[in-house]
Amino acid sequence: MKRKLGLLFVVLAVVLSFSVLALAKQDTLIVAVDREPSSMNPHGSNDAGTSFVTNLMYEGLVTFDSDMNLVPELATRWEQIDDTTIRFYLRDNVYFHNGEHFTAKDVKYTFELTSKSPFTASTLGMIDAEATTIIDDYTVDIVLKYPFGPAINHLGHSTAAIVNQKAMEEGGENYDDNPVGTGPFVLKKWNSGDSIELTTSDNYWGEKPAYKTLVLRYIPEATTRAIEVETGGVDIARAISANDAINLGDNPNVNVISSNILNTSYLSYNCSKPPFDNVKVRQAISSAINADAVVRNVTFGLGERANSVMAPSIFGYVPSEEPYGYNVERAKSLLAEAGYADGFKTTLVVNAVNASTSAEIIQNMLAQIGIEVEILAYDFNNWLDTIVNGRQDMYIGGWTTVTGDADYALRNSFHTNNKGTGGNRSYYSNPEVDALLEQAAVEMNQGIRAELYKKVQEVLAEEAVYVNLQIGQVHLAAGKHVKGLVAHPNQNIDLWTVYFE
Amino acid sequence: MQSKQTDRSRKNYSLWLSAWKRLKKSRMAMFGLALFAIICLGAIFADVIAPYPYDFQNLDETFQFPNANHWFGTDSVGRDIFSRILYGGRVSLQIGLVSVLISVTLGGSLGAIAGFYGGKTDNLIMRTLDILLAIPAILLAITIVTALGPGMFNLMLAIGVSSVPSFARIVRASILSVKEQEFVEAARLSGCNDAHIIFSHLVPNIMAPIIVQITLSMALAILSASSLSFIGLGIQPPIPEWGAMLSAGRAYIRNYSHIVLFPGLAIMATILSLNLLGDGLRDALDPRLKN
Amino acid sequence: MDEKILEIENLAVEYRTDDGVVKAVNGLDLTLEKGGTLGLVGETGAGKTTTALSIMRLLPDPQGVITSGSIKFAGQDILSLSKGELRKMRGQHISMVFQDPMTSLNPILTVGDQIAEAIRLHEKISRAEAAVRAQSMLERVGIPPNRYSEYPHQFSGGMKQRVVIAIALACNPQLLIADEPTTALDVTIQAQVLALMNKLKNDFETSMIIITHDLGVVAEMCDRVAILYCGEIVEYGSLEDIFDHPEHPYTKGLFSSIPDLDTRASRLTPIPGLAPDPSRLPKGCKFANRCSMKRPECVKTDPPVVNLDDLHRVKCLLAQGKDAEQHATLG
Amino acid sequence: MFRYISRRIIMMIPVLLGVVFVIFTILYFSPGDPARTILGVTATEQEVQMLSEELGLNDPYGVQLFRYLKDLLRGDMGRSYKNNKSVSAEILQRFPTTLLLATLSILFAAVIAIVAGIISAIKQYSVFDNIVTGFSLLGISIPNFWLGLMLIILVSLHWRLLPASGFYGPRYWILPLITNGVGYMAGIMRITRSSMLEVIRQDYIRTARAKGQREIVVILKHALRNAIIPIITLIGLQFGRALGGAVLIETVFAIPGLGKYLVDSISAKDIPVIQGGVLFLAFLFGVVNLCVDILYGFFDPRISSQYRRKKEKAVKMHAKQAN
Repeated sequence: MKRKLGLLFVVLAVVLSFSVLALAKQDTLIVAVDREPSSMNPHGSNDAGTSFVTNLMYEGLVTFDSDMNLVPELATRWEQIDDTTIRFYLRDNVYFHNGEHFTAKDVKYTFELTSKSPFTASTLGMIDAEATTIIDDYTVDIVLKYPFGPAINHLGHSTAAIVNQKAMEEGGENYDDNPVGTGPFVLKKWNSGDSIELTTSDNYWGEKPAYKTLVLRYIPEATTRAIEVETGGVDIARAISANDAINLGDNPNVNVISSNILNTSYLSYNCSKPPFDNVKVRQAISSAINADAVVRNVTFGLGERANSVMAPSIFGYVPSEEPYGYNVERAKSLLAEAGYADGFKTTLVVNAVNASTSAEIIQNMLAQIGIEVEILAYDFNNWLDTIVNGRQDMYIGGWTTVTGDADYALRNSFHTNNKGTGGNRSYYSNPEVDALLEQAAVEMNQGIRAELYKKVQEVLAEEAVYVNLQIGQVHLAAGKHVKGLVAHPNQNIDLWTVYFE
Repeated sequence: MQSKQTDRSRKNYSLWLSAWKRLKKSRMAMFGLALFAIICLGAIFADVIAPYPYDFQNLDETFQFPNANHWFGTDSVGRDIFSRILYGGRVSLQIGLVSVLISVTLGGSLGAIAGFYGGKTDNLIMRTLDILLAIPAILLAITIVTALGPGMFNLMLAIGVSSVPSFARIVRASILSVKEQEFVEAARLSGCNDAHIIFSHLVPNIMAPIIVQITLSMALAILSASSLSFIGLGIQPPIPEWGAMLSAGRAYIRNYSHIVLFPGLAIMATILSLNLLGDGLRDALDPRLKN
Repeated sequence: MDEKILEIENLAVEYRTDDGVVKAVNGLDLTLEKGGTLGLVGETGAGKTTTALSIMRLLPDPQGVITSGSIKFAGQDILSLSKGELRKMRGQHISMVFQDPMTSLNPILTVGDQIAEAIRLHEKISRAEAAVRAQSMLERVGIPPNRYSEYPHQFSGGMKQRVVIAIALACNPQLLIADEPTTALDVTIQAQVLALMNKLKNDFETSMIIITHDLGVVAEMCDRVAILYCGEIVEYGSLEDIFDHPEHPYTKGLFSSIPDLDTRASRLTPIPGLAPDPSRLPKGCKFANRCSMKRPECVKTDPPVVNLDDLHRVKCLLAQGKDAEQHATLG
Repeated sequence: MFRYISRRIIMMIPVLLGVVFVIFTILYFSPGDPARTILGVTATEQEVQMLSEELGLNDPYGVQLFRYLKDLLRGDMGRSYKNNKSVSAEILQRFPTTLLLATLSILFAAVIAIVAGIISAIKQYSVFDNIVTGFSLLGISIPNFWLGLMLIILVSLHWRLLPASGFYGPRYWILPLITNGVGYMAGIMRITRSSMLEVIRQDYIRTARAKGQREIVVILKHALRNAIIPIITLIGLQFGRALGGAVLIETVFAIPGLGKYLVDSISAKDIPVIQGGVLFLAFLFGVVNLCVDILYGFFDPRISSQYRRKKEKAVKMHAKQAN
């Protein structure tokens, strides 16, 4: 009992000191976030919550700017030596949080680690860590196992952030308590389930943030995050709902910044399962769904409808001509041609958290052509398990192309080899598409690659493999005093650019 | 024996009659009964009363505040909230009833067996139930729903199972208190088998506490169901369960709080009516406890 | 002996509940001389306990209401006392022993504490002194003082009643009201308790009201007897008056309904019928519906109280002067 | 006393093992692959395999259960699949918040409810009594997550009086406390009122009054202490529930407690966390029950003497057998 009491007091003290900290504004930025990280190690997890935090503490060789252009970060420049070798020239003035000097050794060490991490196999698996060579302290040759067009894009992903060998080895199992990167922020304390406190790094090579302390508060309810901004409880809220984004727009004390992200949502099928193996059925469904209306409703008019299975800012994106746009009459005749004049009964599997409303509207629309849909709104775990194992009839899914390149989006989602477990949850198989995708992956000429991906997208659209729904969006809300805030398509925020006015 | 039994059934009959008379006297209980009846009628005749089908969407009339066409306003896809609440009553009442029936049947039989046989059987059953009791009910329910997958029946099963232990305890205690009475001994001497004794002699005599518990548990079950729906487990859209309506509406509370106001009030009214009724029944069936 | 310790005049008490108004006591007059013992006799529901609780001013609140009359204790009007004065009076001047010893003691306090509590409420003494006094009280009621710190559930019924008596007498009250003090006890224990009460009454010189339906108890303990029926005293007198010359048909009925060991009479004549519903009392004599000697006018007029001699009073039309003679001739 | 407590704690062990078995079995056979859930939509088969191997998920049911039990016996509750944090450390970090929320809510509820319940009982049928009865009926009928949302809208957003989320200090505690406490309060009020009503009709209360005791003492010393057993029973029950069941409150107010953590883990199929958390809660539940039982004895001498008598009986039996 005594110990429990003691513990209670410690927590109280922490909590109180924290609230005092929060009161001493000016040099503290408080951000409400929707997701918690799983790890403080950039290779320790691949989820958005982790990426958001590691982006503040670590840096990669290259990174994306807010228009998804690749820009140098720890590397000053790079050159393609041959199909499988890229030479990076590194900054010589970079120090880790623990004072260690950043050199090519850290780069090699990092990719040795990522080659063993289950979280980076799909993004960084093409790197041959053994063959990667340190030329000198500030020059490194990264060697690929096979020619890979979008390799540099992959290096811009947050899981490719550079870590320090000494810190990793000293940290061991407790690395998360004391993570070390080269970025502008240092972890002070991770109050699991509640908040993460960071301070600015004294060793940061770039321009230091305009404030000393950064607090990320984990607030799971979107509405609560919005209210917190409105009431001044936090400075910035990430991922507020579209509805709140509109309504907060009317508030003179709050700025709302929206950005499209690298994610799109779509309705798709198990294309290997009747009746969805019949292209006419898929085309009929495409025609029966007024996707614009769905998107308008679920995004409150803020969102754009996707014109491809990829988001526009991704390399290789080509808006499709929409051969099977909304047309109920055509839908009915297509369905009749397919032999289902009276429609049929089927199910639609959705992730209850984010797609229930879309599903309900689609259910109503499909009822018009006689397709009776039962919605199965599952939790994430169940939903994923269902579509990975092909138990779905129809499903609403989404794909986030973290690398900003079409290869990651299309090859994973539509190549025959990736059926089910690999990422092809539509169970789609088309040798023509497979060939195009394989060719594009190893092609080094980006112009040719773009052509190939255009063709893939055209085939997919013609075959009505999916019905495009909305392009993902992120809405940030910030108090009027917050300046320099930019919404980033990869859903991270470069908080070091923020200042107060 | 025969006459004794009819005697008792007459006694039982008059017991119920006088309980009903006492119940009628309690204004609170009658209010609860009336409210509950209204909710039930609304649910049963939802087809007739509701101005719109529960899944009728009008994407041009979303987020309407209460008005003449939509008494409770409309939701994010333009469905009439009043109609959905009426239909939602069906779902909630069904969940309440079925899940309580599950726990009564399971918990009741286990409790009856444990109480009647005592000894090792009792120990085995009650210790097993202790395990279920030790797991927080809502976590147990969530775990079961997660394991079974969502859906109305799974939800009812989860809620039902998680309140099995409490029913078992009540029935066991009641059985223990009546099983030593003379008529049980008489039945046993006249060669009745155990099942017969339990179901035709013991059970009728412990109906009073069970009925009260059923009423109160129904309220709890409806609340649990809405809690589970609130965290996204349970009822499949577009079925209008009140908790699911709350859950779906909570993204809009900042500006359109009517979307969550009415389902919340509906839950409250139902639970209130059941609690009032349960209290009234307890007083009526067990006059000793009447204040 | 002449000094009056308690005078009750025209007391009327009602219970107001959801089900209606119950007139429990209707115009009751009663006096008790200092040092005397009064037996209050009547059936269940006759208003005996209500009368006692009225004297203590412990009627259930808010249902029980004294609607009229006065109660004077040692010349002081109890009905006009403030709450504080009432508290001083209770326990110190007037004490009460309740019917059921099983439930009269607080189960979670030791018996010693419960006695000491009564003492400390009225006397400025320390906890330790109070404990000593409480132990000696225990001794006086015949309980070993070393059982001071035991709890009520460790005592038998008779022992508990002794404890209750000890609490009641702890502050040496002038008036003790004992509400059926022996009803809940075994016969043998009854005798012990009665003997104890008699002894203590003499030791403490306490006036006493004993409420009972047991005429045997009355015979043993009382010098005055009041017979209650439907909240009225139908007959009052000395022990001899009542036992040897009962006038009221109800009193007579009471005596004929107890078995008489001397005559071994096998015919008990219980009083037929039931007392009227106290929420709908008849206009005339309230006993009329059960009275074997009922006459038409009994139902019409409420009979006046007739003083048969200094003490002996009876509330019956038959007892009125010439009516009584008439009755005799008719009989 | 010590022996009684230790015996009770030993008796908890089979229940706790049962809890491990039940939870593990349900979770093991429930759909979904933890590795895939952690890795997300875009994970490849290779990644899933690597992670499954790392987490030991490829082992059969029996092996995994046995391994868990073996580690548990060594005091190791394992590490979270999701974030690789030590489960026991994580529980200990979150528990104080849960404990604080539960304790504050129950305290807040109990203090107000007991006072109100007592007054309502002694002033039965008064206006105050009607208000209390009405409140308690409404209170048990309000879904608390809904109340929380409404309070945030009203108090935080419209009136700007209190923060809408977090649990950093007294100002932050108020709304969650009210939200969580109203239901408990209603329950305690009801039971206090009915229990007091029953007790103040008892003869010993009249005895106390007849002694000339002051009304307040009669109520507090004589009545309340007798009425307290059902009240304590309920509070104990509620406390047990509050420790494990404030899931929705924690979600609505973004409070980093145990309940929310476990619910998130259930949907992520993070078995070690769920196991550890449920086990911990089950243990707490046992401890709370034990405390309630000890309190019974403290408040009611009849109960404590029952224990004593049992013990004496056992001693006598033993002595007899020895003879």
